[in-house]
Amino acid sequence: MSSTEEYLEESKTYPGHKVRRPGSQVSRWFAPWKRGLGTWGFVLNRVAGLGLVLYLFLHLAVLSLLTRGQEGWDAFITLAKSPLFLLLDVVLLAGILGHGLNGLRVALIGTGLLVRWHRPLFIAVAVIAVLGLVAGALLFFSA
Amino acid sequence: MSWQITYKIKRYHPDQGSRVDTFQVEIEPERTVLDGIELIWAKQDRTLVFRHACHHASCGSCGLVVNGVEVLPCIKLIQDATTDGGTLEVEPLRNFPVVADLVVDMAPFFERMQLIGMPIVGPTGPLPGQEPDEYTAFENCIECGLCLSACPVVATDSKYLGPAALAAAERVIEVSEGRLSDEVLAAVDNEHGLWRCHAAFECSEVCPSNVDPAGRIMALRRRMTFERLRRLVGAKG
Amino acid sequence: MRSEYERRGGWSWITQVISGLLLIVLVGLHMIAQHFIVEGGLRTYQDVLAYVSDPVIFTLEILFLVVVTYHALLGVRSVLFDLGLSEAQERRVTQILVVIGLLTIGYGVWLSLYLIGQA
Amino acid sequence: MSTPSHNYSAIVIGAGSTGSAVAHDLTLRGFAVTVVERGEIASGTTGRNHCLLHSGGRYCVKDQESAIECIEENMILRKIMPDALELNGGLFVAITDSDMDYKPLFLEGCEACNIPHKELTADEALKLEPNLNPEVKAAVWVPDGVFEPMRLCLSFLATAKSHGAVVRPFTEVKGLLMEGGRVTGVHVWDRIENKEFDIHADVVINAAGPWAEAIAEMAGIDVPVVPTPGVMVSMTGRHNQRVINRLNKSSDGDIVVPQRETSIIGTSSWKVEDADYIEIPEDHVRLMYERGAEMLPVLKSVSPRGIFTVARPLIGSRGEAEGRELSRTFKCFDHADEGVEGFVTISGGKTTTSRAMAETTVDVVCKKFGLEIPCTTRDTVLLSYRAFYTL
Repeated sequence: MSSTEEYLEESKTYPGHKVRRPGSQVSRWFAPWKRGLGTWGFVLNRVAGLGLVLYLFLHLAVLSLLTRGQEGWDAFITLAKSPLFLLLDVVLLAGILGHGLNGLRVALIGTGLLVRWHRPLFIAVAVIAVLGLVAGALLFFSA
Repeated sequence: MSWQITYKIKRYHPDQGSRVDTFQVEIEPERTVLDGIELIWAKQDRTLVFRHACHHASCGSCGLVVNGVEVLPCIKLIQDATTDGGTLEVEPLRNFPVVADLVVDMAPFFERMQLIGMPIVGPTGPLPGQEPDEYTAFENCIECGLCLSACPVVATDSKYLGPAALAAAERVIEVSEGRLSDEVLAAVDNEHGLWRCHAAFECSEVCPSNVDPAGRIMALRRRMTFERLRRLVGAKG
Repeated sequence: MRSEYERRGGWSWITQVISGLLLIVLVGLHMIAQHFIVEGGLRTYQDVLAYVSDPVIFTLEILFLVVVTYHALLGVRSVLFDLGLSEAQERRVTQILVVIGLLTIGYGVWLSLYLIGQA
Repeated sequence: MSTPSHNYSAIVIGAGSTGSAVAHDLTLRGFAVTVVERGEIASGTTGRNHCLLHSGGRYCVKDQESAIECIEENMILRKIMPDALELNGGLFVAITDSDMDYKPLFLEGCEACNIPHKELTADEALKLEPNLNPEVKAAVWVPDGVFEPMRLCLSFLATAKSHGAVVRPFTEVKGLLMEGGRVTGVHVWDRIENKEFDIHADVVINAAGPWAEAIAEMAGIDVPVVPTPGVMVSMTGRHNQRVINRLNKSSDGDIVVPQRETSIIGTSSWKVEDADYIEIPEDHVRLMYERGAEMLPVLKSVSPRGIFTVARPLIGSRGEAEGRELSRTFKCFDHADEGVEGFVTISGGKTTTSRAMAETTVDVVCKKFGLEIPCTTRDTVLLSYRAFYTL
């Protein structure tokens, strides 16, 4: 799927020569280095989005413990209170804040409403997300 | 006073595969990255192939990736690209078929531009303070392909129409007051047309001509979104 | 009057935006509800059963499930379409994702109803 | 229009404006054409030119032959190349008393060369071009225009390709194939594959611009081409809509050509031996700023976006006239005159007159084969440059 498949084909512009087709470069979805804020937004949305999909199905799978009644649920609650799980909750919150706020930004620029503001909006998204994350983390660990 | 610059140029020949060649160049900092490449060709290595013509960002043929970012080397001064003793890593544009060394085949790009059919000369406004008059000017888009090279979606989806063609479509709408042929609309208002863009804005970042393809794609998207919503409401009412 | 041409892809983008906006509200409600509707959060099994049995909560959670599944799978579809698949592959992807989506929602509804039955 | 039937083949060396136009004309007159170009299309003189579609005004006082060629070709290109020209006209502006003294000579020259023109007062000129020096004393409007050099070549070549021509960029001529005082083809180095091979044809046309001399030498012929570079400075932003020329005899920095989002100041003139890489004289660049700003003072306050130079292929004996005095007209050499058959050189001229250069050249070629096929390039509308890539 993410192969960098390259093959040669006849060039129209340079008669008698074969050109090397560019391979698919999935790595560029995850390489914002040297790129603008827009790309950081794109990468953030993609990574967080895929992470949240993964979480969604994990979450639904874990909920199946409920069918086992009291014991299953208690086992889960014990696990959920462990520091590792609280840390995962923080990661989840980061994903939700990042994807949600940046999604709002994408909706605003994608409907052509605030196109010129895409850079300041990204900075606003980042600031609000970090503040939200700190607040959330404090809440999780104090509870 | 000249600077000492190291050029690391990605080479490719159909039979020999890829490699990186290093050249030491003595060049004035006010000359361009392209001048340095031409100097290498003239004095050091006649086998180096690269595209260039106008040397002033009009023909759009010389686009390259320099130190990881798309540039038109003909208007990138050495002093803006590196420092004395610095290194320039030069590669061909990404997402295009490579012919040899720094030469890419623009055919797939121009097929799409031809489909959209934006005339390269269009109306332009008068200068500030000037009487309104009929002026024409070459379009800002010089069809250099930097936007396609920089786009992370073009990097994986060869079916994506791409920033330049979509921006051209928006320009055609602007000039012709909303008229696009069905054939063009089918390509533009399409899963692999304007809806494929993920707003990374790289096209606008690297555009040497202020075309702002991303902004134009967003304008197209707004146009098509509200048109759909109007039709939906109209159909129900 | 306008001419007809094959329009594709617009509604998936528009509904992705709309579902995304809805999710900002629904995720908030989902998290707040679990922590504050039931005092002290869902700590015991009985808490959970009481929680889902509330008709408002039930409606809200099912709505959340439907919207989040739609948004998630449409997002996955978009990522897969970015790979430049063939049209046949694209149709297959859409079909598979629709099936996954229906199964997911079915599972969620079944689980909720099961828990209500336990209460 | 039916293609004239004969089986002659031709090789054109060089894909600048001359070579491209020659290839186009040859295909219309039934030749099987191969174009070999050592670099990319228009990567030599044509690409780096000033982009000025001459009205002839610049030459109408001292070089009327060139001026007449220019205005004729200007009017033809307007008809056959609709998509590569900006046609906003040009102004010749008088700033000093000396300029005003030149004005009657200029108007006389325009009359003599049939160049449409219109006298403007200083106020009228400033209204049209608000960035002009407010000291402007008078102006004359002429039908100057602007082209995009690479696309101009691509239009000719696209049309040639549609008539069967094969265009080979990155194919450098290393030698001419000779058989008993006759050129029968070229030995080329394919720079993409790094291979050498021969291409045969009935006639070889040398349209290599400033490199034409080196090509002719391969057949032991001396062609008097003087590589005469000029400096051009492309400024940030477009500050004029029309071409702005200094109303005086030609001098350094006497023109500012608006093109796309830039105004290009030009040009200067000196002679070089090697046209492959030309050092840019710093004093020429400073002169461009100074002289350009005399016409458009705004240019003092904007930064350059690119400085470039390239050699014009002027004809003349070395050491004789200074670059500026050399005529800008063109010359076609049938080397049968020097005892070498099957070999023709076209040199001099300007991009504006490339179609006429091609007509003359192909007339000479046809005559060599006893063919009487009229030239039709005046009325043949060219394909879009984009077709070069899609055909």
